[in-house]
Amino acid sequence: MDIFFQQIINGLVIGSVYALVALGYTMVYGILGIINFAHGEVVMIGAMIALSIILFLFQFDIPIYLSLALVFFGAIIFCSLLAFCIEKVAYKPLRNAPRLAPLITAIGVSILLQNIAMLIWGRQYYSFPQIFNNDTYQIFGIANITTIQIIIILISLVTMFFLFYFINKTQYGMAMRATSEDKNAAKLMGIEINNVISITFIVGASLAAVAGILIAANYGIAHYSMGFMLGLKAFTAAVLGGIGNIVGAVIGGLLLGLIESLGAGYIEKLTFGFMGSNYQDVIAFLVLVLVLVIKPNGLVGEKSSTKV
Amino acid sequence: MSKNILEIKNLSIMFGGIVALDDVNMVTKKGTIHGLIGPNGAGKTTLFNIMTGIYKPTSGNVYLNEKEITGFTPNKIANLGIARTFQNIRLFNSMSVLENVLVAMHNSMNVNLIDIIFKTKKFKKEEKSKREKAEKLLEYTGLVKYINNSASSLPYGDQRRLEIARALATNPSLLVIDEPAAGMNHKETSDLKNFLDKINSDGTSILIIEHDVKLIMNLCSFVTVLDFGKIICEGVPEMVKQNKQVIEAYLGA
Amino acid sequence: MISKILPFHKKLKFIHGLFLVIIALTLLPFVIEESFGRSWLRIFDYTLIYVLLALGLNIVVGFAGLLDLGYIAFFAVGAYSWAILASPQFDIHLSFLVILPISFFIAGFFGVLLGAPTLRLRGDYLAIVTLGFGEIIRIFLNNLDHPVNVTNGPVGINMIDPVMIGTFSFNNKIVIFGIQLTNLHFYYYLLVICVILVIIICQRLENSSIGRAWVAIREDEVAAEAMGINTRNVKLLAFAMGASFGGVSGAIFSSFQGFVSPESFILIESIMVLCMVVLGGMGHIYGVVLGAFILVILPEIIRSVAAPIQESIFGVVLIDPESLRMILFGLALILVMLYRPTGLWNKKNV
Amino acid sequence: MKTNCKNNLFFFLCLVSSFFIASCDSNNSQFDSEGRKIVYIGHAGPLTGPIAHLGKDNENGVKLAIQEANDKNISLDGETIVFKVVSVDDEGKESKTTLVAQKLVDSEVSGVIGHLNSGTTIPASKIYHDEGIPQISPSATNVNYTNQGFPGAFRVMANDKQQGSALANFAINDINASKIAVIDDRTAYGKGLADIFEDTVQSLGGIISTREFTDVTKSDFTAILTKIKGLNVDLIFYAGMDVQGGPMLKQLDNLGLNVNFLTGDGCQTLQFIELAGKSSQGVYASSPGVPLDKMPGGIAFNLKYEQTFNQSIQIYGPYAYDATNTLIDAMIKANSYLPEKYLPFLKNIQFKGVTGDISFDAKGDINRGSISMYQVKNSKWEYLKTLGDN
Repeated sequence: MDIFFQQIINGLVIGSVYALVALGYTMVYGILGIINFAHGEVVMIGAMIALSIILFLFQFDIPIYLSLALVFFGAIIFCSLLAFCIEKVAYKPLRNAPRLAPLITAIGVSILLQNIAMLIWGRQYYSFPQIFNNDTYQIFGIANITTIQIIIILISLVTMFFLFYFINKTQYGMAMRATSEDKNAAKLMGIEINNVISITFIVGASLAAVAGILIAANYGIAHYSMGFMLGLKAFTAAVLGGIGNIVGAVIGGLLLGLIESLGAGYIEKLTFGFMGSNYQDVIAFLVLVLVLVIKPNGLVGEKSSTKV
Repeated sequence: MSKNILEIKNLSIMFGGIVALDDVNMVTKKGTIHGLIGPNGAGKTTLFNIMTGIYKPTSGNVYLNEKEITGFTPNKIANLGIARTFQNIRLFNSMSVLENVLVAMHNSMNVNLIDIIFKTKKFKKEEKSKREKAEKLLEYTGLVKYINNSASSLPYGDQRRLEIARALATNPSLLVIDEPAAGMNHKETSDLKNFLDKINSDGTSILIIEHDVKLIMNLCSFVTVLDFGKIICEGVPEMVKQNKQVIEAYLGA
Repeated sequence: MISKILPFHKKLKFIHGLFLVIIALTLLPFVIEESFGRSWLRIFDYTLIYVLLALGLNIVVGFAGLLDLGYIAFFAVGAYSWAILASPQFDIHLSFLVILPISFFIAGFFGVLLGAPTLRLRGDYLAIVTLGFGEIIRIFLNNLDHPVNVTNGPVGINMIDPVMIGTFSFNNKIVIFGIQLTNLHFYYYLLVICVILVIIICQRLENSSIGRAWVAIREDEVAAEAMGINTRNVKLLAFAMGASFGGVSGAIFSSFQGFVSPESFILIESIMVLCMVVLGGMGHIYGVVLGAFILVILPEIIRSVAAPIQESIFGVVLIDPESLRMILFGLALILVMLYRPTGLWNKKNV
Repeated sequence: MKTNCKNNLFFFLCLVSSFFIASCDSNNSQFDSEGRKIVYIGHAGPLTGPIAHLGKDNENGVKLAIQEANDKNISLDGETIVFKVVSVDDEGKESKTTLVAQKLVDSEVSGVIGHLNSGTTIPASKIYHDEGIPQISPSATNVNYTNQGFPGAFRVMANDKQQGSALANFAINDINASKIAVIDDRTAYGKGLADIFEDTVQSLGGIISTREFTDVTKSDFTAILTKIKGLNVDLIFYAGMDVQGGPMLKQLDNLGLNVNFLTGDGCQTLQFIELAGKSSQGVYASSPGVPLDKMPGGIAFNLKYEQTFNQSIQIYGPYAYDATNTLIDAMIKANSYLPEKYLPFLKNIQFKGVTGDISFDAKGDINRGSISMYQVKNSKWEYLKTLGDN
């Protein structure tokens, strides 16, 4: 019984991680309608930059909170710049190109980032220093959770609400929605769509940076290839929830996380010992396919009526 | 054989609470040119999309030659004999004019994979005859001069023509045309009129949406007026012209 | 195309050209072997395997415009069907004349299996679902070692039979007027034949009602359907055809390699093949072939020159060839898309 | 179609010419400046990629052995010969391994030392076998390598079977575990080790409570660990690499689950301790062979190695060194560098290496497959004992 609750917690934690990253995917997709494959790598860069900053700050004795602030600040700034450049270089020129072109450049960027990171930080796995005092709490004595895990869950929810507000209530948000509806119309309404797009990328990248740090801190490990798989899972989550939809991304993320942990925990019982935890990802993907077959636009994705 | 090519009974459709079409009844006689007019948002194109299977109606039925086709898939309906053009031109831009027409002959091609892969006599014969048929059609529609140009390279008016030619290639019993004259000058419009007359006189019934009331009046033998999803008036052009509601609808009073 | 009735002298020219090509293709392996050694011939054989893959994917992505990120799965299916039907694994040893068709159809079947649920999905949803499908296949291959052992799981299947024609095994070595023919040569010829067949089939499909229907769907699905094309069947056919070619190339791969394991079918491979198609020129058969050659052979060239050059210049290897290769690969993808969004050698600029 | 033909032809010509541009590696001149016959010895391993440092380590081992051999001015069957290493990079990838194996064959090596891991060694071994070239792997431990029945395939390190059963014995007899959970990382290595461990444990009367799996792309193991927690086992055995074993232990602690943790040589590294942090305390791990200071010639070799390459031995260096010397020894005994001549001598060689006495069984596995056990005590690997030493 207690195992069940623990699995729920596990699911929520990893789900929140997916959600944080998925938000980045979903925003870019909402605006440009492209899969920003490089997003996963931006998460990785965020973690690695944070690592470098920490290792640098260790030389001087600065109050932990200041250094923490510096770490987050540095990573966010760097990732934002990176994403800004990526968009300008790899996506902007391709706004009107065949649909596959930006996808391929995205893949190219992702490969590039990963290997450059490998040249800078090398291939080794770094043990990521403890940036929070990471103690374990017991929830009603039936499940364990650590400080970082709590922070992860909170941050992902907070960011979701923040973004939701940002997009539905603020000027920029309105501009974003307008742009995603119809670029030309938006242009005509005097919206600087280039700025809107840049902002979208910057916000997404900032989230990625935060996600990167939290993930590295949670697993106590950082390396050049940590971004790719994570990116894929997050993208899956975004699609599951209905890509282009903020709430959907979070729901998708949490759902995917829960599916994975509960799946790994109980699939053996369900399949009478035929399948084990090794089929964790299979369940995740099968659920995805199922959802899309029933609701082709994801769980909360709004239906796009074919204009004829 | 019936004299009604198309019959629409108590057709209604809603989009999330909004009633786009409300209990529409309409009949198109075989061999005629039937005009469908009405202000923007009256639901004309929606009606087309239902009868060509792109939308499913909330209630009501559509009959083609007295056979019910309500809720059939677009391709099935096309094969049963309704061919359409689109309000915003939807040609296969990267393809040549000839290929655009050939695509529309897809279903009348009776070759299977084996024929294609082994380039059987049957396949060659089929291709040859279809190409000739297509060329004839382009001759007929006066597009033969572009035969190998890509569709996107055609001037606007001829793109409209090509869309009609493509529709004809499915050899339909009913041709459904959505605002063909939109953005055409006088010359092009009158050419279009003659063109449609010719098609009609060669035995294809036509149902046409058009804003150019003048064109409709000289072209059609019967006119239906749609406003806010309801039929407000139908009859011969002269009579429709006089109808108060129609005039109001158009003057937006 | 050939179907056009050419005047006699043109026909002659055509036959003449064909003859030249055949000679070139027959001599090529020896040219390569003489000038660069067998390893390059082996690389060339691998390239041909990828050419087959790229041509298959081209049907799905290039012709029908269905974005498939899990294509390598069909390669895997083909490879494992050969590995299981011709190896000590279950001590089944069928002839390749039996297995090739089998893997062709099994892969095709999987193609439909994947296609069926995804028909209603739009481009990018399709992308992620196919990606998922690819992973699912890999995970199954990687884990079907218990409770019942089918694939040996991660260890992979070893000692796979070579192609046998009668009693003659492709692993034999024979010497004809002083020239030694090895399995590299035999597989080269087998692959060349397959490639040519596939190219011919692709061309014929392209110039048939089916090919036109595919392009129509790619261009405008709504219009295509309104023209009476049954998009469902036509899409499924695209999936099936593409998958079957992948299956065949997989089967040959596993017999050539003599060993398969799930590691050869990871996601990046799917992406590689997709890049071959897009880079070369989507929907253009020869462009796709070019794409495959570039993406397989250039890295090998870099591998063999990168280290020496760096050593000669800096005295040390600053960037190891692998990462250099990947960096250049990434750059190439970006640049080509920026300056040739429709691929290096697309239909337009033939 | 005519134009297409032209394209074809043009395109193939382009290809052919592109080959000529590419650098070609035909490095086999028959004699060196002093007129000594050159005998090429191949080395294959990952010289780039995640485990390049291990590949280099092996390469150094081979180079060192070759150096010494050349200093001895060996002459075989009348002619003085000089050995030369041809080292190729398999990147640790199956997809590349057959290509580099072919490269070695092309450069007419008379013997191969390598490859490093089983995933590359097995596919490559077929090519060497086809060419009749003997191969000694210093570090491939998967049983299938020597089960293929290739007469020329040898290894100088205990295989997974020997290690797996040693680990099982240790689990039952030394840790006195009764209920055991097994986790493998779904690699050829992990599966091989875990399967044998599982079988042996059961044959020794132990209970495998569950068999869980992860894979090399994962860094979150909470789900499976939680499941294991529910089964309250008294030992977890993990067959996989350090980069995942480390985080796994941390998560084990976070879940408040403290049981004995046993693992194989994949985790018997410094990185493992670094990544696991304080959670690594008390972890048991095995490693094939014996620690350097327990090797007959260990100390001396270590000195020599560090002098020559001014860097310290990683893991398999000594084994690569021994493998090379064994090969050369067989050549000397056969008085020939021709594979068909010296292979029989290699099969029943008796060689005293720095890692111990080397002789092969019928399959080509080393006869004395010794496995050493270690335990982490305040962030250091401490040698416990050596098993399977029979």
